[in-house]
Amino acid sequence: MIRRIALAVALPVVLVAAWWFASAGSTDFYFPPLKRILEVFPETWFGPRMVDDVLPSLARLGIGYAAALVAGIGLGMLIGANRTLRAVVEPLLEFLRAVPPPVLVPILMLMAGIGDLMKVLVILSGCLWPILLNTVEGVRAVDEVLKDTCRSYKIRGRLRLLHLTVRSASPQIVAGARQALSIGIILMVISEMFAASSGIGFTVIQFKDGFRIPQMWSGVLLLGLLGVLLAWAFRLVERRVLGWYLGMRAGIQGVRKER
Amino acid sequence: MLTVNGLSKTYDAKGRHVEAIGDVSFSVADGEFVCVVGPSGCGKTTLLRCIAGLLPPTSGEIVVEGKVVDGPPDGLAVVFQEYGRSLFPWLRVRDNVDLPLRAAGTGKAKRRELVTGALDAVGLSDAHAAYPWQLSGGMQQRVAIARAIAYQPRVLLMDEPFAAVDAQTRADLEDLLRSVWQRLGVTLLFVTHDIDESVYLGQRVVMLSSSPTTVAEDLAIDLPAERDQLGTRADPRFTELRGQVYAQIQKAKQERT
Amino acid sequence: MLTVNGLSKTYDAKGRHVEAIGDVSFSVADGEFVCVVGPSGCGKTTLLRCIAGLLPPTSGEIVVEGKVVDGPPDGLAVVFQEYGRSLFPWLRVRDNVDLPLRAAGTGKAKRRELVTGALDAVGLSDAHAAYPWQLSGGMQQRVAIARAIAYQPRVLLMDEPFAAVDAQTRADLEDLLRSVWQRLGVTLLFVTHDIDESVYLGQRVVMLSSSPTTVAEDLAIDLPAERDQLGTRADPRFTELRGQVYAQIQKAKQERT
Amino acid sequence: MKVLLGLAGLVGFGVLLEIAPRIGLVPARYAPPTSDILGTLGEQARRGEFWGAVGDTLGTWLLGLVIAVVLGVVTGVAIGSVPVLRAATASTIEFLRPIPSVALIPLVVVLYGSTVEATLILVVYAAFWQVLIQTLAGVADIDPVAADTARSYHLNRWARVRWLVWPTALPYVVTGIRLAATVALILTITGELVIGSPGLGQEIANARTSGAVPVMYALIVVTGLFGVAANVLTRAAERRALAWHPSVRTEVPA
Amino acid sequence: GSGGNEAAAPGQPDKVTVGVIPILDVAPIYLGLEKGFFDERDIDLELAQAEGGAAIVPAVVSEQYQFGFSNVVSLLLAQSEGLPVKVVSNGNNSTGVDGEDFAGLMVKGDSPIRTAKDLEGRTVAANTLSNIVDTSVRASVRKAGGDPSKVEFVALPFPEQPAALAGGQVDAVFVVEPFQQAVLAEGGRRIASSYVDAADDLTVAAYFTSQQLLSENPDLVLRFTEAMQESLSYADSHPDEARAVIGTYTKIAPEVIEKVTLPKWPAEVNRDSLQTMADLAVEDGLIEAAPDLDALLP
Ligand SMILES: Nc1ncnc2c1ncn2[C@@H]1O[C@H](COP(=O)(O)OP(=O)(O)OP(=O)(O)O)[C@@H](O)[C@H]1O
Ligand SMILES: Nc1ncnc2c1ncn2[C@@H]1O[C@H](COP(=O)(O)OP(=O)(O)OP(=O)(O)O)[C@@H](O)[C@H]1O
Ligand SMILES: [Mg+2]
Ligand SMILES: [Mg+2]
Repeated sequence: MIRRIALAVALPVVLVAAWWFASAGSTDFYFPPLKRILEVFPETWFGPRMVDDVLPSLARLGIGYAAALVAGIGLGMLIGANRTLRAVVEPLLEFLRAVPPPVLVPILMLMAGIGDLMKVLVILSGCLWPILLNTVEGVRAVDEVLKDTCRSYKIRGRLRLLHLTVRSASPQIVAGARQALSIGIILMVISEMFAASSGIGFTVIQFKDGFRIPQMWSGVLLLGLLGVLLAWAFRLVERRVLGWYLGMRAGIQGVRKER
Repeated sequence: MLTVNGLSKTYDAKGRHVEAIGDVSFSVADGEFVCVVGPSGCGKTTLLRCIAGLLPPTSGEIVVEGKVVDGPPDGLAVVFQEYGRSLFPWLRVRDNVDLPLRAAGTGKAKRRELVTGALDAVGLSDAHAAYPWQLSGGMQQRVAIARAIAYQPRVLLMDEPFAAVDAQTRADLEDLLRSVWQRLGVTLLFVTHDIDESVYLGQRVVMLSSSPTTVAEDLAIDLPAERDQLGTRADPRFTELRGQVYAQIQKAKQERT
Repeated sequence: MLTVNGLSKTYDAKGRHVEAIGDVSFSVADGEFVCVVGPSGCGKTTLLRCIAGLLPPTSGEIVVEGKVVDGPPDGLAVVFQEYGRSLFPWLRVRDNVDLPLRAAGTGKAKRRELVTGALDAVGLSDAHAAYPWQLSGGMQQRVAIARAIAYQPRVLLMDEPFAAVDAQTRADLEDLLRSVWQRLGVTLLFVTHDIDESVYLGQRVVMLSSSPTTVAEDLAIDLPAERDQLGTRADPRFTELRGQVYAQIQKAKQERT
Repeated sequence: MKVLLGLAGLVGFGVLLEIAPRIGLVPARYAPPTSDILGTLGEQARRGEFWGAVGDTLGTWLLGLVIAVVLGVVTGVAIGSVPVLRAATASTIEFLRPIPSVALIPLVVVLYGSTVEATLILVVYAAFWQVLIQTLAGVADIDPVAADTARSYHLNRWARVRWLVWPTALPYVVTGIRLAATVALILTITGELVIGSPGLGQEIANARTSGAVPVMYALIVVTGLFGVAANVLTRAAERRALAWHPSVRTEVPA
Repeated sequence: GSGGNEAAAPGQPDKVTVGVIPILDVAPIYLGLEKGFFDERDIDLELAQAEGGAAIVPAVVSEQYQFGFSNVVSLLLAQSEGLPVKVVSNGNNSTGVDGEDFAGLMVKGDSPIRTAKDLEGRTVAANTLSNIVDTSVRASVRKAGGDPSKVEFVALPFPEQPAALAGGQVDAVFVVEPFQQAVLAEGGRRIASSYVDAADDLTVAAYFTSQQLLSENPDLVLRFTEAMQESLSYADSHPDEARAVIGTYTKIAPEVIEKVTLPKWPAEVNRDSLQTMADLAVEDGLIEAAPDLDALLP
């Protein structure tokens, strides 16, 4: 346990130390000393910005991410299980996927206005793809013997979906959901670059445009910490959802761990 | 009634063209217990998968309970040779057995009874909360058998279902299977590579040639309906039949080589 | 020399605590052929995985060729019970057999000779270009056996390697295995659930109790070194030994229940 | 067959976008109908600068993608197959991943100016994580029995990577590449757009600040087509590389 | 650096990169390039387009570019945060004519909003917040007798503003050309010319360089300034040529270019207007202390 914690913090500590010392005497305007960034961090984020910027951003992220999960898994199941449908929609999806968010946002704005809905849609539009793609691939790769088992025992419809398709694809779906998490944070920022007056991303961009570089860096730091925090929460959920899988696969890791 | 009519099956994957089943016809009466034996790779699994409606035949047809098979027929259960892969790794043992019953809409109390009963019968009552991958090979195979039994099918196809269990357990399972068969009146098609087992278990033994497979011999087993491991196997008629099956297989083999 | 010393192994997964191996000690001399039998789920696979250095024992130690096992020992090959999963689905049959040899740095010509020889020996010469998932269960198992034989190990562990093949093929493989053993002088530990097979094949039969496992009996098989399927099995001494093993297993079983 | 179905999907979408502005569902001024966009695209295709921009974008995109894929796969396999490394890097990876490339723009500009290198850094940074995470998931998916087989037959580290880890991870990596391909494309365009390195993105930015809506959409259509092309290529590669995989071997041939 | 700041070999022109935004305002530098005003002064000019100041300022400060184009409030902000920037030439000014500027505060044709005062409690789109646009709009509100703190601003890039206004997502927009024409074409109505309201003949944007370049190569800076001044004067006095050159570096439709209102391009920075702007910036809390205009301006 102690070893695990030590392992988990060792590299970050080394990196932070390296950053600290490398930047200590920095006079470069765009690379301020870490000390300075940490100084401005609390005053920047722990004041009213917590409620005005951080929380609304997180709420939008949560809604957008949840919507992406539902849509990605749902569509992925459909597309993955149906060859014809897959052939029809795949090029279209690839087309849409390649549209960069900065040019997608104006289009979304036409449909959804400039409020929270638009931002949620932007987050959704980015998080969707890794989940969708991974779900499709996961569904395609369902073990044939299991499929046959379901067919011959007449396990169909909802039961088949829940107990075969979703579960069997879940390692891959989780991999996609993990990808989507950090993409969601990134899109949270991008969505707030357009048509915003609050939010973490908005604030970071404001700092950048206002040449308040240490504050901007503190925002980048915040986003990174947010990523770590969410990834950690994600792992807790993963451990529940994929308990069987991690147990089954532990064979390899387990041996080394016990040594 | 289960009829296999002029069945042939050719696998035609890139780089591998295999005529697995040449021309096979036979039929199984309702409630009959038929064993199928044949050399490794002769197409027994392929045959079973065709009957189960999981694999379309290249030609010929299969009729189960009056309907031409073009998908898994109702009331049919399969115990797959790849027992390990046929269990859901994310479901505990009891849920694996339970799932087909849920799909069939069986009531909760009834389901619990059937699941517990089946797991008891195969000697796994204390492993019901384990995941399949926490079990030994033989235990996994017994879970697959329990699932088929709990399902109470009208037609049961079993593909080398006792391959991974020890002699003693195997004997117990053989007797279990015969009693289930007698109790439920299920039509049973049982693939095995154990000649003694085929003679001990069934009312008929269908022997297949090696591929492209045909029916080499269809032998009626005229042993009394009441069988027991020691008595029946000591019966001279058993030894005789056993010898016949063995000789037939040897013959089929010699014709090939 | 292979020594198992006070081995015990407990699985302690969440929700399932299994004392698989209680206390097992025995040893196998260099070049000896020992069969292990025991009821389903008694811990045979666990034992083999411990010996192969794939699973750390809970207590006790295993010594292979003078070295305490803490990882797969050199010159040791395993045929896994889960033959299907132990073959790489992305490699053709011949490449599956070839891979360990490549890893060992064997020369190209030599490798080709060994691979072709091993595949011929198990009767799969015409399936060498197929992928494992294009093969029947018995064929897959034979690929796994061919891989182990081609590897020419000094110690060979086999976990129910003939479970999926028909009687005739099984007999052929048994003889093949004995001839390989005699030719290479390999130390062989062979898990089986077929009592006849254990007596026919080995120089000793180690019988395990059901779990928590101990060695119930360690029986020397004093049949002549030259064995053949018809003659040896007809030998009265064979029947006698077979009876002893059977009785022992029955006894172990009765003690439990 | 498959190609026709896919085309049908694209055409259907195009028709939808043709009708929507025509019946006034969306304002045609800001969302011009498909025919206008395609017409404008035709005009653009006759300009030399357009093809220059296409070439610039393609170059940056592919170079960035290749770098990201190589880096991602190598790091992923290395980290994934050594549990200690995996544990040691987990938190750092999670920290770095969500840092938006857009927040890094001033920094790369300071370092490289409005050059292709600056855009390239952004592209590689963003696409790298996609490949890395997928590779890590793939490496974790190794079948324990197969892993034991490899261990007991003394496959050395390299042989294990080549014959066990890599084939297992490959389906995940392919998905990673497909994800990375579009992310790289997106960042190429975005980088060009915001930083102003030459390419389609810069053209889009120019069209946008000029209020030339059809031109902007015409250029976006080009980006989308790049995405489709990337997918066709990766799918073809996948069919070759994953012929043994259940997802491919059960697929009806095209 | 790309080598422009090193003294060029004799007879060799200095390679100079200038970061610009592809909008009307920079027409003089394109025109000057065309007319050879930079060549004459041994400057081999290259114009790099960026979407906004985000990329230009850091590139100039790190001497990737030698010069850049930016609005003056951004430069005031940069300077007050300690960024070593120095204005070297005027960029462009408002026309100074109310109702006929190149930028305007606009509402929908059927909007009840009549004057800037009516914006109290309403939402106004600005391309960036805490910058020149919102500061100017607040000046308009003040001038109309309203309370600028009651106006809500939302950040929205210029290109998206006409659609947002038409869709009713914002109550007013502040747009520059050519989007002003777009709004007018949709029946929009101008309620104020905020740049005009903010200060007389407001210098909206300027060309700047870094302090380093200024001290290392004052001669180059001088030559650039001269060339710029000549370009500005030329453009100011030849609006038709200016319009023509706009068509070469933007994608604005020709018929729109005909209609747009051009900014003024005086050669000198209007220092008083900047002082006013700086005061407003302090008043609105954009910067804390009054900036040192002497240090920023030439
Ligand atoms: N998916 C497949 N693709 C190509 N060939 C296949 C496939 N499945 C089976 N075969 C081939 O068909 C033949 C018969 O296989 P099958 O599995 O039916 O044999 P079997 O009688 O069940 O053998 P065993 O007793 O070894 O299980 C074999 O030669 C096998 O290689
Ligand atoms: N990964 C695991 N996690 C938990 N328990 C396990 C695991 N693997 C095996 N066991 C348990 O250990 C016991 C012994 O299993 P093992 O596979 O060694 O039996 P076996 O003798 O090989 O049986 P069989 O003849 O059926 O293959 C069983 O009760 C099984 O449930
Ligand atoms: Mg089979
Ligand atoms: Mg076992």
